[in-house]
Amino acid sequence: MSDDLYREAILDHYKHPRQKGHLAAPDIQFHDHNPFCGDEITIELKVENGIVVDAAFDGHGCAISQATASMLMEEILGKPLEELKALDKEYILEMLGIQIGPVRLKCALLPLKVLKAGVWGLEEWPE
Amino acid sequence: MSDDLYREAILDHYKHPRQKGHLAAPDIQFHDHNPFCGDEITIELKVENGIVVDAAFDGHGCAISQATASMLMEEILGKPLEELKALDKEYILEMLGIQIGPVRLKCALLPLKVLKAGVWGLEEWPE
Amino acid sequence: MQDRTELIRQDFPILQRTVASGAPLVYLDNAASSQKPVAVIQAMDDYYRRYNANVHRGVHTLSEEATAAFEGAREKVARFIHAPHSRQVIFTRGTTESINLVAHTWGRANLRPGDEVLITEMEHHANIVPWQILRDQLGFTLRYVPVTDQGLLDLDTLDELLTERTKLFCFVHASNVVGTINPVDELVARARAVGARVLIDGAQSVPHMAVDVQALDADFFAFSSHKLCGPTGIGVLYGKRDLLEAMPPFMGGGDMIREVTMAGSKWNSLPYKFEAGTPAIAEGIGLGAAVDYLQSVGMDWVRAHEQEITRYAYDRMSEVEGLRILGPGPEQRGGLIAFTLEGVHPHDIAALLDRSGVAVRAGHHCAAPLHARYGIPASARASFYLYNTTAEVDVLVEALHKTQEVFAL
Amino acid sequence: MQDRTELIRQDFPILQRTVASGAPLVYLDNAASSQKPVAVIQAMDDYYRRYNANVHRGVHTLSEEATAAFEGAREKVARFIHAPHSRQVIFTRGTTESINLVAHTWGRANLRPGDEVLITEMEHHANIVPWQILRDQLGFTLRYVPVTDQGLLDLDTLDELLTERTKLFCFVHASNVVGTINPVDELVARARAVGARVLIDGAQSVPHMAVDVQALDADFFAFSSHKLCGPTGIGVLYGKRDLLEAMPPFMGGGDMIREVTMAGSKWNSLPYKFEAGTPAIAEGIGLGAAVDYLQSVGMDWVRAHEQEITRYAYDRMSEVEGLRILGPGPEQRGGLIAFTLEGVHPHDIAALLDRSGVAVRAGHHCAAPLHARYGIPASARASFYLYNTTAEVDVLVEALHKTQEVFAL
Ligand SMILES: Cc1ncc(COP(=O)(O)O)c(C=O)c1O
Ligand SMILES: Cc1ncc(COP(=O)(O)O)c(C=O)c1O
Repeated sequence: MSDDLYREAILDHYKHPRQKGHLAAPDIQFHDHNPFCGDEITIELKVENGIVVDAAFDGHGCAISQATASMLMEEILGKPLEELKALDKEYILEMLGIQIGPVRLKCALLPLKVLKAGVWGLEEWPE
Repeated sequence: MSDDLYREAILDHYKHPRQKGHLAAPDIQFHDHNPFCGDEITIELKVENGIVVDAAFDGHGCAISQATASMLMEEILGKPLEELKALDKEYILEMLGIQIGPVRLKCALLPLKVLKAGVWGLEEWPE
Repeated sequence: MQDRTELIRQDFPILQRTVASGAPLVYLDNAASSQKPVAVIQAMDDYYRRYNANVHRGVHTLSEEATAAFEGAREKVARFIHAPHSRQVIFTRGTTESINLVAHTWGRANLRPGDEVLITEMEHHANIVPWQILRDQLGFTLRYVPVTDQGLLDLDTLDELLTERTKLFCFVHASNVVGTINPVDELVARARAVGARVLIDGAQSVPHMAVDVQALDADFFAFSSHKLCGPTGIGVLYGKRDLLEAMPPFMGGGDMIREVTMAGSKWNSLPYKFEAGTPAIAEGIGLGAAVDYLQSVGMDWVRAHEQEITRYAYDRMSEVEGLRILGPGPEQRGGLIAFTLEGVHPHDIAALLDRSGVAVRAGHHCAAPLHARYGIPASARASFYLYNTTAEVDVLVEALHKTQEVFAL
Repeated sequence: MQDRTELIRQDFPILQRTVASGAPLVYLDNAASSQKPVAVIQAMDDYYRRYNANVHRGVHTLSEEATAAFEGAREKVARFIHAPHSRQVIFTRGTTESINLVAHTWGRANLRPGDEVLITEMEHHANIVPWQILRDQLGFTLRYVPVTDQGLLDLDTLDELLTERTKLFCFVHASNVVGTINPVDELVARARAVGARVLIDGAQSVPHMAVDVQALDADFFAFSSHKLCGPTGIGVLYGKRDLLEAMPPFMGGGDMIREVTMAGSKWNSLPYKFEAGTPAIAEGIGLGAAVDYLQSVGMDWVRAHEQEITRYAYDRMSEVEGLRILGPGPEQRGGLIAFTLEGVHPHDIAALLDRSGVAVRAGHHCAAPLHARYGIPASARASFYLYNTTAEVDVLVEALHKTQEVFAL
């Protein structure tokens, strides 16, 4: 694992976010924010037969939260909802390929929290 | 000054308190206690023409508070009330002839607090 | 066992000192506050010298390090008391603030006229006064479980005192005066039977024995760091998660909020909802080190050691003429002995023991109602900890004899 | 001046360290928490190694020594802020608890529906949320003085906002975001004219300039130790004596009582009425040492030094393209500069500056309404103290340029 938070792949996703915007008629939509830094993420999913067929995110915040959201959208396309329910911190860290301290970890995990709260149909993802 | 809290004169006053008890018809009577240790002192004065003609104390507590009350009663007999109003910490320390740390000082000053509250006619002696 | 104690004593720098009279320190005032091992002092020193910074909101190296250490300490404490999750460990200033927090939040939200809060006659003021203040504001009824002559809770009265009206039952785990270790299992079962919540004051238990808040089934459990080898300025409130989640916040400010607008605010998740403002960071880290230290010694060893000292002290002190021990025999008590000595006020006992280097406490030990129950204004108290020895008990007893000589007529 | 600073830097062990990247630490996060000089660390170490004991109620040597040191610290603090008497110095955990104490006691006793509490749009959450919570409980009205584009209080609105209905006016002495030093004299005079009480949040003023609470004529004044070279876990509420005397207590427990019976309790005198339970003893002693340290340097020197650094930083940072400074020019501000950088989120700024060893804070700095006012979710903030140098400002500016390079498209 790299210890460079700002390795090129992350900056690239931040500067050129994939799947950013909104879906026409999402089946699942969820929004949350990180109270410590004001990062905001909205995630929308289009689901057919339990499979994610389209995904989009919107929001603003630091490079870590926004790049993570962008990467995550690419990752989940075509995946069954059930599989998303099991995604965890390790999955995100692996995806990012970086080591993160406790404070910035919140930024990296925000998109996952939003995704899981949406997929599980919860009001808020319990920390 | 001695640093022996329990020098003989103090133990003597504690074991053989002077002026302990109650007056028949006191002109001034006041009671207070030390919340930190439960020491209690009541002081009663008989006053004629502004002069203390009789004095008594009652109470219970440690050797320091009780011996100080006993000594103080002897000291004030025959003194004008006005003079009592001005008595202070230094006066008590001189009378006791000992050095006292901040915690036990409260014990030594309790009789003075009671006396002054009574003489000034206050509800409580402001610390 | 004494060999082990000798090693332990080397961890506590203060035990090398002498007092004003030149006598070596014999510290028997542990129930008021314990001494600190080097590991604890060092942990805080290290924080201030190497990575001091405000926690949670910082992105820079120091703040990341401080946050990791502070939150790591919370996890250590959670493991130490067997809390299901570190989020249920709320840092406060001490037992007193922990209990006041419950009164201000759970109490204010749940208690109304007609309700009853049951406490006991052996409580520390910290577990009496907050309920009196709240009662005067909300109009519920406050009742007390009486204490027997032997210093035990009078359980026969529970049938009458613990009823459907009882919403909360608060009691001390181990008394700081009579030493009694209360039968928590039975008390909690009785409370459950009428649907009352239970708050346990663990100020004198957590430092001295293994405590498992889940096994005790406590709804709330409070204790202080400074009595368990940790620093001043920090303590803990543990609570069941559903209760904590449902409670309104206590103080308002930074860190406890999720969102603030001029119109209003939303609360942060546990434990932060109850930790407004910059927390006691160095103190949290110090408490973590204290818990590590105690665990390295082993709480069962601590308890066994104190039992040995206490039994020995009980026997030797009983031989002193005119000395009266408050509370039950050594089997039912924690490591402390409060007593009176005929003809000598407790303050004078403490002052004269101090000449021999022996530090004991004198007063009502913040348990005035219990002293009133026994018809005495004050008592003296010797309280032991893992570093005390039977030889120190001998110094105490010797000094008690000297005290009597000074006061002999 | 830089010579003096070099000497001062030697008092702060942490300033010798490097961060993860290997770069020497450039600590510019002082508004969040300051570093501590050896004298402060040593004072607490010494307490724990030599005379640790619970205060007030103890008769033995250690407790007498601890009590003398702890109460001595209270007197030092009283002199430092020019309080008439040390009894008006109440120890709390920090600014946040100080303000909550006033809300829970004075507020609950004095505020009713129809009354108004006036605060400002530039307050820290610590001076917003307690009033929102209390408003929701008591039903008074909470109003805000708006802030101008330049980061000043819009005094023109006071005619309308400050009226006979206003019972309390709370404002920050020096802002922790825009840096503005508010015109206390004028604000207090305006409050007096309508009979309102005044609470001043001095968290960012006391550490950085000479403060005289009597000259300011504050009714209540709050600040934290950890921002003024002192330890975490302690802070101060100063109040006018008649107000404090008349207020009901905040928390209940040991030390704050004069008498406890099962029927009810009577309160102790000031300051103890507001200090329930074992206080933060080591922390009080550490705060006393911090105040001694700052006084030995001289608060006027500290202020002048920070003004020099701030002016220099303001000029150099203004040269950075896309950098926007929040708040007024350097003349009207304390020693901090919050800013945004086009195209780079404040968290990323802080993380990238950290690589160069520069510690700054990023976020809303617990002043979300103020950030909302400026239409930004967050900012980065460099804040200076007596040990910072213009050379460190150069490192900051250099690192800002590097940050822009990383984020360049
Ligand atoms: C202006 C201001 N008020 C209040 C506070 C809160 O102080 P504390 O977190 O020490 O309680 C701070 C610091 O964070 C501050 O800058
Ligand atoms: C049984 C008990 N409860 C509560 C307390 C209060 O603890 P603190 O003063 O640390 O808040 C103490 C200690 O004084 C105690 O012994």
